[in-house]
Amino acid sequence: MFGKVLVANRGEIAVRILRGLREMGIRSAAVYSDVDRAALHVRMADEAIAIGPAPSRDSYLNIDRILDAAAACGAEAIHPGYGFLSENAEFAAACESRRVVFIGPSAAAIRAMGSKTQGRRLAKAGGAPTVPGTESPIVDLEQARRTAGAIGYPILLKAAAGGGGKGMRRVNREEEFEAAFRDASSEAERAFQDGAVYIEKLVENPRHIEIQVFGDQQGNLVHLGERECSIQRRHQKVIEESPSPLVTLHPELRQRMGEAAVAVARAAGYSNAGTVEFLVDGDRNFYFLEMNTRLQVEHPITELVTGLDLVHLQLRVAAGEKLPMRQEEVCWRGSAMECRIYAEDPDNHFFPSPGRITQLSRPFGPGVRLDSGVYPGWVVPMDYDPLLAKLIVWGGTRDTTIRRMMRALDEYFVAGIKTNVGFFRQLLDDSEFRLGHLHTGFIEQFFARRQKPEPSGGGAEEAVAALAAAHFSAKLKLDGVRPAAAPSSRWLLDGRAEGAR
Amino acid sequence: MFGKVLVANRGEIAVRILRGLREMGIRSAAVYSDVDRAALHVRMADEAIAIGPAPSRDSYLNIDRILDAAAACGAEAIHPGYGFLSENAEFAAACESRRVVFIGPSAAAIRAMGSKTQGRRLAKAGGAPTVPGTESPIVDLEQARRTAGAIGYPILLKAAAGGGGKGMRRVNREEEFEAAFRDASSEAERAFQDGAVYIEKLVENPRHIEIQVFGDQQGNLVHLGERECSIQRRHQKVIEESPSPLVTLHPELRQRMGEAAVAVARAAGYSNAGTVEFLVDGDRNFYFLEMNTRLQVEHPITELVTGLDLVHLQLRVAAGEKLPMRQEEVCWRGSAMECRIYAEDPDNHFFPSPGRITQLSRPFGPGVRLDSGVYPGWVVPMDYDPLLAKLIVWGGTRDTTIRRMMRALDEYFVAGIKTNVGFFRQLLDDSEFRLGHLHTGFIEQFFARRQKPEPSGGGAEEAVAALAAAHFSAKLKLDGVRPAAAPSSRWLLDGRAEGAR
Amino acid sequence: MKLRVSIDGDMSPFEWTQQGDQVRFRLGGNEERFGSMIEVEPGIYSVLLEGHSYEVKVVPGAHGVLYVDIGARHLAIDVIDPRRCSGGVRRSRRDGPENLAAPMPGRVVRVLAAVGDDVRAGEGLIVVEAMKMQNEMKSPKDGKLIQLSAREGDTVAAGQVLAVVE
Amino acid sequence: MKLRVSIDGDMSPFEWTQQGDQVRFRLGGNEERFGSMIEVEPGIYSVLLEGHSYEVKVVPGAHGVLYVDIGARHLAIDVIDPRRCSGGVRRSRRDGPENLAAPMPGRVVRVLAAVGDDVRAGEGLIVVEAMKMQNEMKSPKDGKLIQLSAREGDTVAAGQVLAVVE
Repeated sequence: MFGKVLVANRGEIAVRILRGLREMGIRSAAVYSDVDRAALHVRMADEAIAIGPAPSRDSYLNIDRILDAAAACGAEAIHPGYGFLSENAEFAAACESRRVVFIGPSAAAIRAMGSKTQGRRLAKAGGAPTVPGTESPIVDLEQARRTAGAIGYPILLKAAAGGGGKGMRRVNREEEFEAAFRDASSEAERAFQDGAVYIEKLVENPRHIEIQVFGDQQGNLVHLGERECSIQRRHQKVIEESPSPLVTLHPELRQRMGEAAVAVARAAGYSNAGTVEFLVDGDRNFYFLEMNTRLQVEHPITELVTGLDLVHLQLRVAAGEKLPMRQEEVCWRGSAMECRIYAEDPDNHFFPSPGRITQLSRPFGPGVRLDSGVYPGWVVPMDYDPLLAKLIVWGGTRDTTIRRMMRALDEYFVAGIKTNVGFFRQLLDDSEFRLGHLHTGFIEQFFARRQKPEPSGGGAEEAVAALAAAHFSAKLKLDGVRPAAAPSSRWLLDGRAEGAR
Repeated sequence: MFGKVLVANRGEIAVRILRGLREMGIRSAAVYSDVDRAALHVRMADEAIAIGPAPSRDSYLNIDRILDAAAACGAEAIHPGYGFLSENAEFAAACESRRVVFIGPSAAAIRAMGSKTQGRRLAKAGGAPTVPGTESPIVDLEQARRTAGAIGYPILLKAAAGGGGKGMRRVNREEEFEAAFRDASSEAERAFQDGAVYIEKLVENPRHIEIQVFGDQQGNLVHLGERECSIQRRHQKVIEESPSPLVTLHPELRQRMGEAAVAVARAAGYSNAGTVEFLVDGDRNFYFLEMNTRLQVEHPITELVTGLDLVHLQLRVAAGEKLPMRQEEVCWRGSAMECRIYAEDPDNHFFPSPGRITQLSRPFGPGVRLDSGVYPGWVVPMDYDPLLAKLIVWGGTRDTTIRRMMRALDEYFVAGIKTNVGFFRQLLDDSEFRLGHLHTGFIEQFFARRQKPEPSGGGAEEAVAALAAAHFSAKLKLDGVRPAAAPSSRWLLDGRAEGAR
Repeated sequence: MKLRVSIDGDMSPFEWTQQGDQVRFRLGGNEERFGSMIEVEPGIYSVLLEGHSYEVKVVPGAHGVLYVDIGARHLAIDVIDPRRCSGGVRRSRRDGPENLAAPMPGRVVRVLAAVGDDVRAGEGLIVVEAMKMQNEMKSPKDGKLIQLSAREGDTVAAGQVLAVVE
Repeated sequence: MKLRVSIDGDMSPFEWTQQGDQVRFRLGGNEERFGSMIEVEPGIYSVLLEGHSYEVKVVPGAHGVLYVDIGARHLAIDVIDPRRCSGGVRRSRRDGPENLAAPMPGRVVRVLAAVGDDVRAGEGLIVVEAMKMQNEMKSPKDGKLIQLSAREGDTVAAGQVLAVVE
């Protein structure tokens, strides 16, 4: 096993990996940008190395600085987490050439799956169904229009290098094709420095269900079951769960999708942790979407139902150990769900909300796991992704898990910055959600149908709420200008000044 | 299922039960004494009823006030937690006569197991081995002395109504018998208003291993495996784990002890959650010790390895539902361990340490569960038991669990009052503990053999520690008298005044 | 204390007094209530009233509004002290100069107009970025850009006025 | 700042200066060290030194001692500022009056002697109870009880002087 591992990431995933390293008795090194000197991952590491200014390209995305840091501290391996350099084949290759172990698949496997069109070809080679569409980027507009017509509208135009909904356009009719192609291509060019775009048949309101796979360097590959990630807002997952409610109703789906995912991974020569994403239509047909060649944000729900620790496993496999279990030894217990706690303001268009966390109360007790990258007093920088923490809950059944999640959300309180904690309470209370009727258009429909809760009898809740607000307001006036952090206090001050007009 | 349940307890166990109620959609009512108005269990309940002044006998131990509170709020059932009235047969009987469900076994079963001598008779009736000794309290000193001689010294004198080491004396030689009997009897009289004492053969350095049993009102009984609770200080458990390291080596023990425990419970006509405690000697002979007729402090470790929620189960069974599983459906996964976090000062003879919690950082992340009854700013009253929280950790193997517990303890920080968090770090680092060589005399031997860690190379740790201490000290002087809570700030002030002489 | 409160837009009179943790309060035309209130943690209140235990959480929002969570409800509350100001009433003027305020804390990544420019309603003027999300601030009306306090690279607070259109 | 520190009983000179998060410090005869220190939460310090990241936790104990956790180590540290006092040296006098201080916060449940009583070393004088644990405070020496400030039912703080024996 490694003696020292460098974690080339920040936030909750860096903290999660550092915990895993400590639990395995491996020395850890963190890297940090200037605004992250006091970040939780720096506090929790055994060693810490500054790698540059706040912008990611100068620090967390800078391959040379990361590799220099690894060399300086003598780390034998690098864990890239997710995001940043985790799916960068060039980085994986650079690690190989600098003789430091990249904890993940080979550079070749990353490269193969990094292109969506090549990923589709590999999936087909592995025998996994793909959404009807083109295997290569559009070069000839006229021919592409004919292909689209043959597949049948509506179709999707998608960036070959894409992800996160960037460079993606829905096309309902042939007349829209040319304009949509131009938009998608130029957006892809801006986002990925690659304007290549391809065509896929649009699956209406599909479920997004993914399979966790795991491989060792001896060629053994297993799947660890599915995660349903259909609850998305603007193509970003917000709630994930395992088992998928669809799989609970149709248990044979797990095996079928699992085998397909393993076949895709095998075709790519895959090792370490990876995720094969599928779309599932109303007739339970599933289609390969893409493969994520790294640890997934939502890996904890798989950990809770399988009892495996994926970070520990990643380290063992990367160090050359064999997978400790065969497929038939993997078993699943109960139901797990994850809510992604973002620094964003549901009362103000979900705008990002960086700043100082002035108050933080967090949930505890049975079945509750919190993977967090923040602490009270920490100033959440405006420079990175708004994911503060993941609240993950386990229960014997989906119903227990949902109620427990509601209970945990009730115990969660953040002040100083805004979060989507309250939004989850509304979502989880929705009857369609309770029924497990999930699809990727769920949140949009939820926004349309949600209603204000009826006032309770006697108006006691309103009166008590007014009482607390009156006390809080009096205290604010008493405190005058509060000595809090720059962004939040200034914002608070502005807010009050406006209100007093 | 019940519509509303009253929780007749406080602290972490009240909070744990309230969480369970919320997760089951049952309305909850808390009770509180004057010093507990702002306690966490009052905050977390749906309803709250004041039941009197701080001393337990005037509030949490007052049967009439508890029953009046239940009547006033219309609760259909009462959960007694552990301690206080939980093993009080009179209270269970009073609930029955007031037509409110007591969530636990029948008054008759509690009464039967409340007397240690009667418990021993029931155990024998059920076919469980008991430590050689007398079945009835000592009445004739001379005859008792002869019995002790026949059993063979060393023996134990134990209070029939006893618990927690009160009214217990070790007798090594016949000459000590009479004085020890007088001491034990008068201590038992003071503690339990019952001076009855009986004789047991002393098992030297036994393991304390207990079996969780569960019964429904239809007569079904199962066991949920064992918990090893050998790590005790002054007869109080401080660390518990499941599986027992002994059972891991000798798996047949679980079934043998489990069957014995179920037989004892059956002999007592037992329903709901209960625990049968055994002593295990060096030859793996096990002896019935006593039965605890309530939810146990350490129940979470059983929850983590079995995937069952014992509080949910208690509610279902008390409401008349059948046990949802048969014995052969109970299965165990991984390893769980609990550390009891007490408000006590390991640097000062483990004296109690009530007062205001000025700073509280708690562990999170994979495999960590914290059942806590406190929050930052809360003044821990001096009137009750010093248990603040239970840190419970799960891992795939005992080794992973121990390392994870160490990691979690590193993340735990409490200021304002003292805790035993640091003491656990020393204990868990002990090589005998790591090897699983546990027995009830473990901590005493640990105190004798533990050594100061060697200074690390270069003295960097000392220098950094001095640096932080210097900063902290300068800040204290700058702050002057800090506006904290009465007990802790006064204590702090006194401490500083002394140091400045 | 006699106040006016607006709860999700509905304005009512509100009175309250406090002595230790004992509170008396009355909302609108309802009966007066007696209870116990403690701020157990900053922004978190424990209120006992008629046997019920409420945990109430308060966080300030933009423009002086307070967001209050109680039970399953999420309420936007304005507290107006009539002795201090006429307060709370949102500006609704559409004539005269209008402010363009940052919708979120962030960094100015692009300024798309200059002082003196004629601008049209909905025209993008400034782009603010935070946490990998860009937000284009649009002109609230047709008019002339008479003030511009944002420069590229500036860090701005939520609600901070970056431009004025007349 | 020039100080003296006692670490688990070993006394050494200690110097340190701070500018922002940058610190220079020297313990005893060791080389001077340069690092970065931030008090990230009250009583919790993040110190970066020579590539290492230390999380250091400080809590005050009785008699001005600070307990410091760093890595696996638990150290008792006295910080003495020579400019302010001669400080830190424990009283070791066995002559003259001796104080009897409460070993823990609690409530006085029994007072077993009266002012003017002749008492013997080890004789129980006061019983303090907290959290279901009773502690009998014993006379530190043979002598006369000249002061007694504890009464049954009193609440006392840890370290509070309850009696004096001369």
